[in-house]
Amino acid sequence: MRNTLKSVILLAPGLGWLALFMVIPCALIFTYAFFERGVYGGIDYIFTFENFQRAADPLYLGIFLRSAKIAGLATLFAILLAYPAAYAITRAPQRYQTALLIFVILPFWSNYLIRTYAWIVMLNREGLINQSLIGLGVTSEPLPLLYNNFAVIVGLVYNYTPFVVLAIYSSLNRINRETIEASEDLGAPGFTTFRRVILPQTITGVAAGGVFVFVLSIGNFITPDLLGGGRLQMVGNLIYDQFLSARDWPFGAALSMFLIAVMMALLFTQAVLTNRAAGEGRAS
Amino acid sequence: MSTGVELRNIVKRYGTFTAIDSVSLSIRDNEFFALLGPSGCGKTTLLRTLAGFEMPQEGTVLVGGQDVTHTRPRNRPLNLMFQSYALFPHMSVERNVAYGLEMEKLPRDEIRSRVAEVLASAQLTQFANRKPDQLSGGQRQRVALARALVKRPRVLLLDEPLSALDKKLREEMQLELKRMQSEVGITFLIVTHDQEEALVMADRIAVLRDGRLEQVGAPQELYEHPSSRFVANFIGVMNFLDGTATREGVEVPGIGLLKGESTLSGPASIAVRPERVTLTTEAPTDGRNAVPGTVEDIAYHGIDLVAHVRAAGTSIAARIPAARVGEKVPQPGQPVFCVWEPEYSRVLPLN
Amino acid sequence: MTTSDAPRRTFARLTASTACALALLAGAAHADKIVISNWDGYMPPDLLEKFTAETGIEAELSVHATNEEIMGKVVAGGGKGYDVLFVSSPFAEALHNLGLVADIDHAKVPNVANLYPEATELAHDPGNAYSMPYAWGTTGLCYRADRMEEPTSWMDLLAPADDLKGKVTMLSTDRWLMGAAALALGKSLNDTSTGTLTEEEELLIKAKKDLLAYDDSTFYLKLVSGEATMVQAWDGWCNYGIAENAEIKYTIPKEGSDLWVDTIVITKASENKDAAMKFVDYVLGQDTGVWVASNILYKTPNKAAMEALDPALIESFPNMGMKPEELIKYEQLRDLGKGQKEFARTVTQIMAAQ
Amino acid sequence: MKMGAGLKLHLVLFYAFLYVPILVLMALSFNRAGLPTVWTGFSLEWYGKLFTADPIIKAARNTLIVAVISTVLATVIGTALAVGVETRRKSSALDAVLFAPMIIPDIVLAIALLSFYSFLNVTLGLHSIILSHVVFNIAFVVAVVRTRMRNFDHSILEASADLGASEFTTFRRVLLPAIAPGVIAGALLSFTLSVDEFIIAFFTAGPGSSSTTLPMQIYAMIRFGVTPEINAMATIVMLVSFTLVLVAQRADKEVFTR
Repeated sequence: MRNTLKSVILLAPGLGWLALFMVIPCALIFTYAFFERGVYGGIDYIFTFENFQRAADPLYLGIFLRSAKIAGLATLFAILLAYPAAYAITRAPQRYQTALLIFVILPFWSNYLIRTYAWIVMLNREGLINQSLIGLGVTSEPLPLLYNNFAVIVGLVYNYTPFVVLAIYSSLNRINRETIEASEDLGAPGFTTFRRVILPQTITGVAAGGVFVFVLSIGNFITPDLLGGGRLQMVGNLIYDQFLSARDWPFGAALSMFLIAVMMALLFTQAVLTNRAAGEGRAS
Repeated sequence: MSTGVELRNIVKRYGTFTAIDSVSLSIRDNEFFALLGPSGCGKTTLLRTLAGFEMPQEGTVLVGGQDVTHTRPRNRPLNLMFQSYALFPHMSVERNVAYGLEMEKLPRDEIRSRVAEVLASAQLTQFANRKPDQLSGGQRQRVALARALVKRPRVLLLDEPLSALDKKLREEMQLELKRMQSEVGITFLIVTHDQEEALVMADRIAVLRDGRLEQVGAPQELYEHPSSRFVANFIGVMNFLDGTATREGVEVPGIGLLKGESTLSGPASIAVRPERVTLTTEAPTDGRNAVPGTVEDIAYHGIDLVAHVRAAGTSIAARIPAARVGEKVPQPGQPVFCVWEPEYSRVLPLN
Repeated sequence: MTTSDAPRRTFARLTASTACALALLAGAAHADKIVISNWDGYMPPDLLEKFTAETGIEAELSVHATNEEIMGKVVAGGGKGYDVLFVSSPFAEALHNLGLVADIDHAKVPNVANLYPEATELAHDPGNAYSMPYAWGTTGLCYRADRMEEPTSWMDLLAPADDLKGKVTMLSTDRWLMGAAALALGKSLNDTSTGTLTEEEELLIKAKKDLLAYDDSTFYLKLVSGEATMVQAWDGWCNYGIAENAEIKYTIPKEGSDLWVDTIVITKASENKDAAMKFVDYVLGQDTGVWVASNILYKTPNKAAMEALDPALIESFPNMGMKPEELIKYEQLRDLGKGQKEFARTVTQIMAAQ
Repeated sequence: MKMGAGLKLHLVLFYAFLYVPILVLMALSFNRAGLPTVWTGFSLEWYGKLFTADPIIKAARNTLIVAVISTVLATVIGTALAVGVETRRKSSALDAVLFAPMIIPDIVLAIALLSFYSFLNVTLGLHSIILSHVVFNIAFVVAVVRTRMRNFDHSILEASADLGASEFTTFRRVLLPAIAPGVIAGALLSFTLSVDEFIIAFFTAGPGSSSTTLPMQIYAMIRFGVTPEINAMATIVMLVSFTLVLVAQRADKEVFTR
C-alpha cells in the first residue's frame, strides 16, 4: 500500500507529463502512417499499409544503413577521443578535475548552429586547416575537407564528444582504485590492466555515452544539412523532408516508427548488456 | 527476566523459495543474542524482518510485548547496524551520529551533548568533522555503532558487524562490543556466520539452517550438547563414527560397541570432541571407549597439537595440550588407540 | 486600521498579478494586431514600424527559414495566430487547395492597381484571388566573371568544365534543383511523368559528382569567398553577391528559367482580415514598393514602384531591369498534387546517391 | 596519481579540438569585412550591430527563459521519476516510455505537439515551448540520475529509515545529497539541450517575436549566410558563461569539488 503510494507520488508527474505531451500527440501522428497522403499534402483517411511497404524500399533502407554507419563512426571516434581525455582528467590532481570538466562542457553553452558553422569556417578551402596545411607544405592544393561524410562526422563528434567525456569520467571516477593496483600487483602490464580491469568496470559509462551520440547523430539533420553540403541524406533529413518538403506526413510517420523501432531495439540490447555486466560485477 | 523480543511463527517466502520457515524465538531484555548460521540460512532476512525492512507473510513480531509486525522501521524501538555500515557519505561523522536524534526532534543542546558523549565513548571525538571516506574500517565501524547506539534503542541489531575488519581488530572489537553491551544495558542481536564470534560474545545463540531453527541455547550448552550433527559440526570441531544406535551406545562396524548415553535406535553417529580424545599405545581395560588407528599427521597450534588418526575408515582428531607434549609425542605412522570416557560421547541422529 | 488594510491590499495585488499571468498565458489576442511571417531580412527592417505609424495597426514579425517550415507549421496548427504569410507561389497554391488561406477582397486592396498586368495573370492564381505577388524573378547562374567565361547553358552547370569541377553549387530546395535538369532536358518544370523523372534523376546523379555542395542559403557567400566559381541562384540573391564583389554576374542560360513568385497570403484563421488586407495594400503601395525593391534587391511586380526606381540601382544590378513581358514567358512552378509522391522519391534517390 | 606524457598530450590536443573553432569565430567577430574567410582589419562594428539588433536580444532572453524554466521543471519531475523507477521492480515498458523522447525524431514530436495544441485550442507562446522542452529534458535527467542511482549503496536509505526518518526526510536529507552530482549533471545537460533546440521550439512557438528563441532566429539568419553579428554573439555568450562558471566556483567550492 505505502510503497504504491510512494511510487505514485514519484512517478505520476513525470509519467503524466510524458503521456500528455508525448504519448498522446505521437500516437495521433502515428495513426497517420496507416492513411494516404492527400493530394495537396493533408491526410486522406483511407486505410492503407502502403506507407510501410514504401519504407521497406531498398532506397530508404540504404539511407537507414548509411545513417547507421555515419552515426556509428561518429560514436566510435567520439569514444576514442573521449576515453583517454576522461582518463587523463581522473589522473589529474583532484583540485583541477572540476575545472577541466567544466572546460569540456563550456563551449556547449554557445549554440549548436554556431558551433557547426565554426566548422564550415575551419574546413573550407580557404579555412584555417587548409591554410595551415598549405603553409606547412603538407599539400599545395586545398583539400576538399568540407561537404562530405568526413565533415559530417567531424561535426557530430565535435558536438557530442563532451557528453561522452562526462559519462566516462563519472564511471571511471567510481572505480575502486585498489582494483587497478591489484591488477598491477598481479603482474598485468598497463594495457592489460586497462583492458581487463578498467574497461570492463567503465563499460556502462562508455555504453551510455555511445548510445547518446549514436541516437542524437542518427536522427540529426542540421549537421548533415550544413556540413554535408546537402549531399548525403541521413535518416533524420529523410524524415524531415517527408514532413516538410514532400508534405507526406503518412510516409514520414511510417519512417519514424521504423526508426524508433530500430533504436528501441538498440537501446534494449544495450540495457541487457549493461545489466549483464552489472550482474557479473555483483556476482564476483 | 522480561521478554525483549519475541518472534512467533515467522514465515517469509520469496516466490516459491522459503527463506524463513516458521521460526519462533524469544530474546530476553539485556541479552546478547547471536543468530548463527552459514550464508544463505536466512539469518539476515530474520534480522531485517525484525527491523521492519521485510514483511513476513505469516507470524508476529513483538518488541517489549508490543506487536510491531506492521510498524514502519522508523517507528520501531530498534536500530540496525548495517553490514556495509551504510554511513551517509555526504555527512561528517558528527552529522551522521546526530541524524537519528534530529529525527526525534530533540532540542539542539541535547543532541549536541548526546552526540559528544557517544563520540567520546567510541573514541571518535577527534574525527567528528571527517567524512566517512576519510576513515579507516575500524573507525567507520565505530561510527556506525555510535550512530545506532545514540538513539538508545531497546534492541540493537547488528548485521555481521565485524566481517569487514581484519582478524586482530575483529577480536578486539568482539570484546569491545561485549563490554559496551553490558555498559549500556541494551539487548544486542547480532547476526554472524563466525561461530567463534558467537561463542565469545553471545549469552545465547540460535543456530539457523535453511530457514529453520536448529537449536537455541547458551554457548556451552550448544558446544557440549549439540542436538544435531549440523550444530555439532558448525560449532567447534567434532569427530563422528557412524553405526547403529543401541541402548548402551553405537555399534560401529569393525570396532564394536562405543559407549555413550543414547535414546536413539537405528542408524546414528557417535560423536566426540577432539579435546576429549587421548592417544594411548595400549588398549585401555577400564571400560573407556577405544578405537585403534594410525597417526597420519601432527599439526602444531602453539597452545596444543592436533593429531589426525586414521581409524575405522575415517579420520579422528585428537587435541594434545602443549603442556603434555613433553611426555609422549606420537609420531606419524605410529599405531595408537583413540580413547575417551563414555560420558563425553554424544549419540546423534545420522542426518 | 493600517494593519487591517494590509492583507486586503496584498490580496488585491495577488489577484492583479494572477490576472496578468493569465493574460500572458492567453497570449496576444489583441483585436488590432496582426502577425506576419516572412523570411528573415526579406522586408526592410522598419517596414512594420512605418506601417503602424501610418495605419495605427500593430504588426509583429515572425521569421521562418524556409517555405517548408512555415507550411508545416500552418498545416499542423491550422494557421492559428498568423494573419499574413510570405510564401512562394507553389506553397500558396497548396495552402489554397488545403483551404487554409482566405480570398482577398480587391476592394480593400486598392493598390492592386499598382501591379503590372502580367502580375495579375499568374498561372497559379489568375486574378490574384487569394495571393498577391510580392517579388518575382528568375533562377539562373551566378558566377565569377573574373574566373570564367559567361556560361550559356544549364549543361555548363550540370556537366562543368574540368577547372570548374568541385567549384559549383546547386540549390538544395528540391523544386529548383530538379528544375535545372528539366530545363536542360527541355521538359516542363511540372512534368512528373515517370520517364521525365528518370531522365532528370540520371542527369542530376551524374552532376552530383562535380558539385561542391547543394546550397540554397549561402551560395553567394561561396562566390564571394572564392570557394565556388559558379552557382545556381535566384537572381535577387545573386545581387547580394554582386553587392559584395562587382565581378559577380548573373545570367539566364539559353534553355530558360522558371518564373518564381513570392506571394503574400492571408490566413483563413486570421481574426483581423481587414487589418491584414490593409497590410497587403500597404506593401503594394508605390512608396513601399520602391523602398522594398531598393532594400532587398529583388524585382517586385509593382509597376508603379519599379518605374520609380533609381536607375543607378539597375545599372549595378542589371537583372533588376528585366521586364515583366520577359519574365512572364517563363513557366511557373506549380503544386505537383498527385505527382508529388513520385517526385519526392526521385529527389531522395538523387540525394542518397553516392 | 601521475599522468603519462601521452595522456597529457592527448588532453592538450583534445582541448585544442574543442576550442580552436570557437577561438576562430571569436577572432572573426572582430573582422571588419565580417567574412568568414578573409581578414580585412580590426573592427567592433558587429558588436555595435548586435547590441542594436532588437530581435537577437529579445530572442536571447526568450531562450534563457525557456531553458531555465524547462530545466527546473524537468529536473524536479525527472529526478522524482528516476527515483521512483529505480526503487521499484524493473519494467521494460516503463523503460521504453523513458527512452522514447530521446529517440523520437524532433520533427515528429514537433508536429505532433503542434497538432495536439491546436486540437486543444491552446494558445501558443513561450509556455508551449517550455511544456514541450520539458518532455525531452525529463528523459535526459532520468537517464543521468538513474545511472547515478545504480551505483550507490541503497542501504543508506534503510539506515535513514531505521534511524527514524520519514520517507520524505530520507529523500531530502540522504537520497538527494547522495545523487546530487547526477541531478546537477542532468540539469546542466537539459539546459544545454534546451538552449540549442530549434525544431520543437519553432513548431510550438507562438506567432510573433514574443516567443522566438535564439536558435530559431539564428537558423532563419544563416539561411542568408552567417551574419557576423552571430560571431560577436558567440563570443559574448562564451565570455558570459565563462565568467558565470568562475564566479559560481568561487562562490561555492563545495558544489564543484564534490
